[in-house]
Amino acid sequence: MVDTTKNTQIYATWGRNVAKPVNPNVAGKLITKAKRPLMVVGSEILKDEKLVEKTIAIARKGVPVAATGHSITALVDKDIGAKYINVHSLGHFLGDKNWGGLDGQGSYDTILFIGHKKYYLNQVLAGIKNFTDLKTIAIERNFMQNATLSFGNLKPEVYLEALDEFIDNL
Amino acid sequence: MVDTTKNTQIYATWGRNVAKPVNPNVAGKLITKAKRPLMVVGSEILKDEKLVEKTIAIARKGVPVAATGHSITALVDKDIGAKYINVHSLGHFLGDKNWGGLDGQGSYDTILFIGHKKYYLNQVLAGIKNFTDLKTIAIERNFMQNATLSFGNLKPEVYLEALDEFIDNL
Amino acid sequence: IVGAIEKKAKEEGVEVGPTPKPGISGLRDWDYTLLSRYQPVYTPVCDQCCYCTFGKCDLSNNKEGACGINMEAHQARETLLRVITGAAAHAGHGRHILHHLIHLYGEDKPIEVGPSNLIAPNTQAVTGIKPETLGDLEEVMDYVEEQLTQLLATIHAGQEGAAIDFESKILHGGMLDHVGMEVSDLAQISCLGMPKSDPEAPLVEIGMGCIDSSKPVLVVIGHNVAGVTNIMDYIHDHGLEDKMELAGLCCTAIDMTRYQTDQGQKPQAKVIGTLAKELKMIRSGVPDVIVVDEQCVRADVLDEAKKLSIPVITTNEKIMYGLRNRSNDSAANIIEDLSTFKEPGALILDFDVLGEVAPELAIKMSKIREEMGIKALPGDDELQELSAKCVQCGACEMDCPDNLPIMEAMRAGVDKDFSKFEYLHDKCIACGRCDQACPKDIPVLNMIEKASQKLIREEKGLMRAGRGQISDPEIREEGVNLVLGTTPGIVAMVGCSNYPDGTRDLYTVADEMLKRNYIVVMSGCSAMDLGMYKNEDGETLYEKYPAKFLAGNLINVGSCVSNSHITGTAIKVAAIFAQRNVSGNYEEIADYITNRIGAVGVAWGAYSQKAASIASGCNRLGIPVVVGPHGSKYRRALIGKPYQEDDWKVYDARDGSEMPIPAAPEFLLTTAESIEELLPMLAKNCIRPSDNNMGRMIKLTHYMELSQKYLGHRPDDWYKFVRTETDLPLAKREELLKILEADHGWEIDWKRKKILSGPTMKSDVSSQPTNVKRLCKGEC
Amino acid sequence: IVGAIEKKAKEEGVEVGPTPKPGISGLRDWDYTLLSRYQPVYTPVCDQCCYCTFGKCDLSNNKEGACGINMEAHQARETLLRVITGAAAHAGHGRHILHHLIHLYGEDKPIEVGPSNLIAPNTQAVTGIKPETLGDLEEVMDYVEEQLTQLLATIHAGQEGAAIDFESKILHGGMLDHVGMEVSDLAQISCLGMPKSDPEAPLVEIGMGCIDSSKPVLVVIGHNVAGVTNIMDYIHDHGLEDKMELAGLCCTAIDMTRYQTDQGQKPQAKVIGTLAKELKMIRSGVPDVIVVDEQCVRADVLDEAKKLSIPVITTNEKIMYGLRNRSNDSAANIIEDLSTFKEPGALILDFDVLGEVAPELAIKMSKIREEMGIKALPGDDELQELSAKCVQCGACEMDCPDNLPIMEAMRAGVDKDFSKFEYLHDKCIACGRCDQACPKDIPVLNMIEKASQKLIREEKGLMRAGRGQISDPEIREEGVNLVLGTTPGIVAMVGCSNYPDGTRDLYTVADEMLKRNYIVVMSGCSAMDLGMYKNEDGETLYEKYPAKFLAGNLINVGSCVSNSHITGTAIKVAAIFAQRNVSGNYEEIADYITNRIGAVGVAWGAYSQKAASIASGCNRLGIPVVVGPHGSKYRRALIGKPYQEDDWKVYDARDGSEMPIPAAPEFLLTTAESIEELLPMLAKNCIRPSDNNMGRMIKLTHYMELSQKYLGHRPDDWYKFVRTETDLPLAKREELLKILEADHGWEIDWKRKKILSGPTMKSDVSSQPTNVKRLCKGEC
Repeated sequence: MVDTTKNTQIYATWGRNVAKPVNPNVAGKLITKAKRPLMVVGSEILKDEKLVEKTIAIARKGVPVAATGHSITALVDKDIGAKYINVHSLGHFLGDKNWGGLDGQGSYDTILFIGHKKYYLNQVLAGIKNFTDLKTIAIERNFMQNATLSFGNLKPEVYLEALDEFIDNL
Repeated sequence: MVDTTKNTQIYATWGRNVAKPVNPNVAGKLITKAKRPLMVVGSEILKDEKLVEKTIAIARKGVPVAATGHSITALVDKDIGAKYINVHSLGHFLGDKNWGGLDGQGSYDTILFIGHKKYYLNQVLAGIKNFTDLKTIAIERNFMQNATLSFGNLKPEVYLEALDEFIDNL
Repeated sequence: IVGAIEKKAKEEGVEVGPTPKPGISGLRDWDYTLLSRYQPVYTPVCDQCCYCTFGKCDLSNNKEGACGINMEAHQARETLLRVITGAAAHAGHGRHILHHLIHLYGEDKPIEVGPSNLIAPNTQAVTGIKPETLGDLEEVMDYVEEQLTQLLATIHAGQEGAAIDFESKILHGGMLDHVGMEVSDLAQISCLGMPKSDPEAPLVEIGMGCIDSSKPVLVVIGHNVAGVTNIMDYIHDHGLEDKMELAGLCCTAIDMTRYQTDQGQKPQAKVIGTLAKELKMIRSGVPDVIVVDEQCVRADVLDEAKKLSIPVITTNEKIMYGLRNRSNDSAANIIEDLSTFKEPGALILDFDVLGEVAPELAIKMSKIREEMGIKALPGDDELQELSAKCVQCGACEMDCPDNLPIMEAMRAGVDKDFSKFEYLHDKCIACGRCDQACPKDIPVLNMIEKASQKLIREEKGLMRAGRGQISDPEIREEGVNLVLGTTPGIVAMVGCSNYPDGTRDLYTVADEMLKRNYIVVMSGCSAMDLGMYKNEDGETLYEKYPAKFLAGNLINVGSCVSNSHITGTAIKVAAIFAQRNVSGNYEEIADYITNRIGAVGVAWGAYSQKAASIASGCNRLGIPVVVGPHGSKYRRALIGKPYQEDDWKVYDARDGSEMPIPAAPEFLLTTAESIEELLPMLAKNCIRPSDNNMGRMIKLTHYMELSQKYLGHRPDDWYKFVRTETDLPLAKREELLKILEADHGWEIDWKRKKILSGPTMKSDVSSQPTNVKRLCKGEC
Repeated sequence: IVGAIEKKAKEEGVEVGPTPKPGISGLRDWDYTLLSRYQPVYTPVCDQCCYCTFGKCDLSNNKEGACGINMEAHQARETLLRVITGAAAHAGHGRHILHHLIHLYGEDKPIEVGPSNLIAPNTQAVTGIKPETLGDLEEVMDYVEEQLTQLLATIHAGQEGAAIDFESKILHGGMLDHVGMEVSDLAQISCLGMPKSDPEAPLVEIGMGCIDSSKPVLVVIGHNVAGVTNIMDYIHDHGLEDKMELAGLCCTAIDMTRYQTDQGQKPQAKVIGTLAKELKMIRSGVPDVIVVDEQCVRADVLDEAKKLSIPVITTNEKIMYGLRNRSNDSAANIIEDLSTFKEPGALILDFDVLGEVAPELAIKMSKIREEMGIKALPGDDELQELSAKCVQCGACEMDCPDNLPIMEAMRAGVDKDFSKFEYLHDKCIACGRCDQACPKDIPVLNMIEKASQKLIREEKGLMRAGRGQISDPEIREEGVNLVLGTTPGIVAMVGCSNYPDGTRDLYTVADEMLKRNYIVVMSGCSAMDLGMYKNEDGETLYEKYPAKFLAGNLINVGSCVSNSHITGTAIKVAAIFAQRNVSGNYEEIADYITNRIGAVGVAWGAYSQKAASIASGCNRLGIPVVVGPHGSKYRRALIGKPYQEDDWKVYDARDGSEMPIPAAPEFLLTTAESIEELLPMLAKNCIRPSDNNMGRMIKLTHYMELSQKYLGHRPDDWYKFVRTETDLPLAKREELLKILEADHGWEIDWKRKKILSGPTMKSDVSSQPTNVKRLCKGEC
């Protein structure tokens, strides 16, 4: 059992609504329970082959994939149905009940994030947090304060362990 | 033993530097240890006779008193040497190493606050926090996030108990 | 450009001083003089900067952000931004109404504001222009806008890096604000038949209780009366005065009641009250139509009005609420669409169309809304139910700006005791944050209002209509008393309704100071709130006290933009009583005021950026301002250190020698915690170096008495204001001499009751205190 | 006022459109048209509002604050504030330099900017004024300043309440910005001998490596070249060119190298680089004197320079650093005081004095500082020691805006491996937050710089000097290709140096698009950074590609204010190629550009408020802009929904019928995560309804190829841009037809290789797409 909730240090605050630190097993169960989850994968996964593997492992458990930036380059032929979309546009569409989703199956309820720049994702999350009812879960190496739930700040090796545990709980 | 550290709910944030919640016994010991403490008493004590009593009790333990607003009306003949000063001016002078203090004995190192409006004191503390090295301790009914140390948000009855314990530890 | 001013001035035989139309650095030396005595005190509202996308940056502990700026400089910059925002609000208003009035009356319409020669003291002192017509004011606005743009530019990342220069820019922005305000009011007084320096300006009905809700009610909200006058004309021309109620909130209300009253006519509208009454008024369901113009209008007017089927008309580009522009439509079409709720409101920028639509729609909506049986506030029976819904979580109190005891009221409400809601009514500024906070969706504000219906029905008072500026003859009569201190001072109570402890405090302060013979000057929201209270004899202070510019008189200059007449008064004393040259001679005028005119501004309920800019404009003239405790959130005060003796010296202009002065005013901008603290502060900070012995004695007496009365003690520093025995309060002279001898080691000649040694200051009526070296003899 | 414009226009035989000098509501309908397709997307940087002292207020979850404003409207207001701050920075700059140049050259000095008749496209489209002399520009600035003041007024509490109307105001502010920029550049090009639409503008040395530190080094920082030209004249007149180095940072550097080069002269200064080089340059200890003017100057220049005994001269009221005003002193006195460190610097607003002081002081300081043996960066030996001090707490990485791996570098540094510091050098924007964060006071930035000395010495490149606007003849030649799409588009790379992943990315993007025959236009910091890289042949892109306004050419228009020439180019295409009336006819021009000109702006390293206002000005003309990921902190994007079919329709002006258009541009303002994502976005968002088949084919080919190359896949939506088989990329036509049949159910006539059914859009070159109903036949 990895504890991913300890270090929630931040550089700046947005206000009183801050992400709840979450452990991998809980995060995993929430995704499993979600009616319509979506995993949003950022380009930062490309910096670590292991991250790519784990991302694909999550997708293989049946979580639809939105590939932002150029993360699609690592996901395109992996038979996980990953679709490219710009993350800022995605943030916009997610708040639209009339959006058909990436696959035409309708809008999503729980959004999982992995592989994003901290400052960039926090902005996208700030929009989702303030203007939608979506549940967002960040399984990043850094505490993402504008998510609903987030891992804390983790050492690289602990992070990989946490992802494994997360995958085990899907 | 009253636990005054539990509820640190706030309405708005200033940034990443937030007061550490403190228990009465610890706060009391810190004042005792201080080289040159000062208790700053605001007008809100006048709304509760019991608060006036406890304020005087603290002063009697040898803590010099700065009376802000019109709190001096309740402290003037109590033989505790309370001096009137405007709290905004006080915030200014406290940061000045050349200030002789209210009694001409030099500047202070640890400042205790009681009886202030939450929004007003937090502003004065924001100045002290960012521009001085002073240690500030808020023993108020509300969590004062810009102090160095502060009681949390307390129920009225718990608050009085906490003050008693604080006084016992002086 | 400046050359042109000097040329014109020469033709007119006016001497132009060294700084007509000063740029940002033009009065920097003067600012530095003030700032060396009154240091900026920063109390950040946030430890972070989010101006540019290098950030946001954490500046806590005066750290530097990504652009290299530190907390101190950023706080000064934040303050500057607030100040120029306020100045722009006034200047934007001024430009709008000037355009409008020139369009109606032409460029050559003369400025007529009463029996004065110096009709634009701020404008003339700053720009060197002596405006005579509306057209002359355009060049003044050009200057203000150019300078505001320069200041806004310095807000940009990578501009000014030094707090002290941001501070100088703040004072520049404040100065510009008073010019913009002055232009606004000069233009409207000249064209709209407003009282012209009239001490007999009529009394106006004020309060939620004075609205007859059985009639169609048209409510106007804002600050810019331009379009409203067309509505008033329509009502008048069609004889609708008795068929409907026209009432206003905020400064538009003040200016409505000034409209066409300069010939002794009766005011044609009623005043509901301040910004703090806006939401309460709308939630009452009483208005049948709401017209908004600009400034201090709640952003949720349209949403709130929609819920109660009240059409909203926007009339100014600054507030359009996303409504369709119907300016080119016929009144009939607009009335049809709004009365059938096709759209919740309309934007009408054509004031002739507006003039017809607003009243006719109100009359029509009154019937429609009555038939619909619009239900606004909860019923008596519901109050208890709603109280019972409360789970005492405390969210409302946490979110209430004044942390008012709402939970207590809810607890009592369960037992049908609603008195605690009533208690909240006057303390509540009706911001609605409690409603937003409640997890149970309890309409807290509506409960307070419902429980206070009896109180609200009694909210009826009188306010004197805004009189405009103080005239030259008035200055000639009273100037000497102000400079010598025999009139103990001017207390100007201005600004908004964000009071820390209810509206009644204003009444207490004004009455106390009036009784003591201070001149009390009101404006804006404060002027309104003051009219809401009556003494034992059922009189408001406006009835109790006369309204001349004399000791013990109570004056309402008018709306927010009329604040320029308060600084204008000080400038006039320097120009008319002391014969100082005004044109482009700002520094000398400010120096004169700093050392000689005992005036203090109070913005007890200040909330707005405009209040910050008004205060900064006072500050550059050396006039101190006290704001209420919420004012600590302006982030920055200017406070002197009375214990630093070197800071309290000036030159004697007779020979350039240094002379010590009393530490008064002690600050240029600060906060006070309560009115008990405020009252002695006011008296003390009216003390000036130029007081003669009689004047100093009077001022010191009030300071000591007010300290005794409100703080229960004799102030520690009273003796520091004593230069000679004749400065001592007459009644206690002997007692005080004893204290001076015993406690302070002063030498007393008991036979002659004279002070032989002790005071640091000499009493010399012929000394000429100045902060400006070049104004000393032999310097220039 | 508007009447006067129309009168003058009539005399000159110019037709004035419906909106000369529009007020805030003047183009609101057009804004609403844009905003209905491109919705605001708010990503708050803070959940709170701290504008007024009712607050601060928590607006999270779109709650209302104490004034009734909700999160959405407040975010739009925050964006508006940033935009008008940027616009004011440019307008303030413009007004300053205009005053200065009129003072030198008189009101009647003609505007000369090259072989064009339409010399002020933004100015003329917006105001209806066709300026011919410097004096004519004053009225233009008056208008800009008046409008900016109106907009700043709406920032005040209690003004606009609707997000959509704040959005319209944002676009208004952006439009004004381009007018202010244009005025600035027209004035300086006309008076300061800058290149006039010159494709052969000279190449300029750029980079920290090109500074000869053995000579006295005078460094200039800022954006406003007014005072710097006096320094250059002095150096030239006294033959000091070879005796010292004159080098600049930020746009002042660009404009220094434009000064007096319009007759083929050599540039008289060197460019060091962008804002990201400021702190590195100062910390290197190389400058002997620093002169700052305004904008994008680090706030800590004086503090940092003081530590290394470098005197600082401020020369502009916007940045004075608290230094004493020496404008009226003799050069000798100032040099004496600064060279003896009596004061750390001086404020000199008299440019003649400045011209002498700066170079002479640099020469003097060079000797003095050498003798003092000023030590700037740590020694080789110290690097290891400092690395060892690191306790790996992570504070620096937490506080680094890009969260760069500093700890790793420190760990390696302990073992004398400093390569990881070198790796950081190009990615680091030299903001210094790491230094501020370190609890052990390790000078992180200095360590990076020291470890990168070898790299820095090699930082030598070439930049083409800013050429000014695109001339009318150039437009006549290339306009048709742009409108038909046969030149696939204009990629304008503008803005600051806050890149997410180093400066090299710019080079990659520009080279890729140039190879593909796009016109690449550079300005400001981006123009500088692009010159820092060389290809295998040792060529910079400025050497590799020609600089005409033709497909595949690389143009540097100039400094920050030259950005107005980019929008100006689009306006010129509408006016000159399409013969649309320009004067006061903004909406029609914008509508033309929206539907016909494939241009995309990229501000990959945007940090400033100016970048936000520049982008907003592009947006009102329908030109989309992409910013880098840090741009998400601008809080607000404008993004369309390609899946909402109704949003992608226009009128055919021939008969007013509706016609579907492709979802391109998909956005007006958005961010991208990486340049790999950016590149296909650029190609796709150059697609326009007016493309002919050849044009669409070319654009689609690039979009598909770039997707394949950088994202490793064929884009999902490629088929949506196909109207007919001739739109298909030629090389893959057959393959794609198969996919259309198999995957999308389109009907194909395989014999004739024709599409029979499927596309939603028709291919009709003679259609006239417009968003504006009144421009359709039979409407007006």
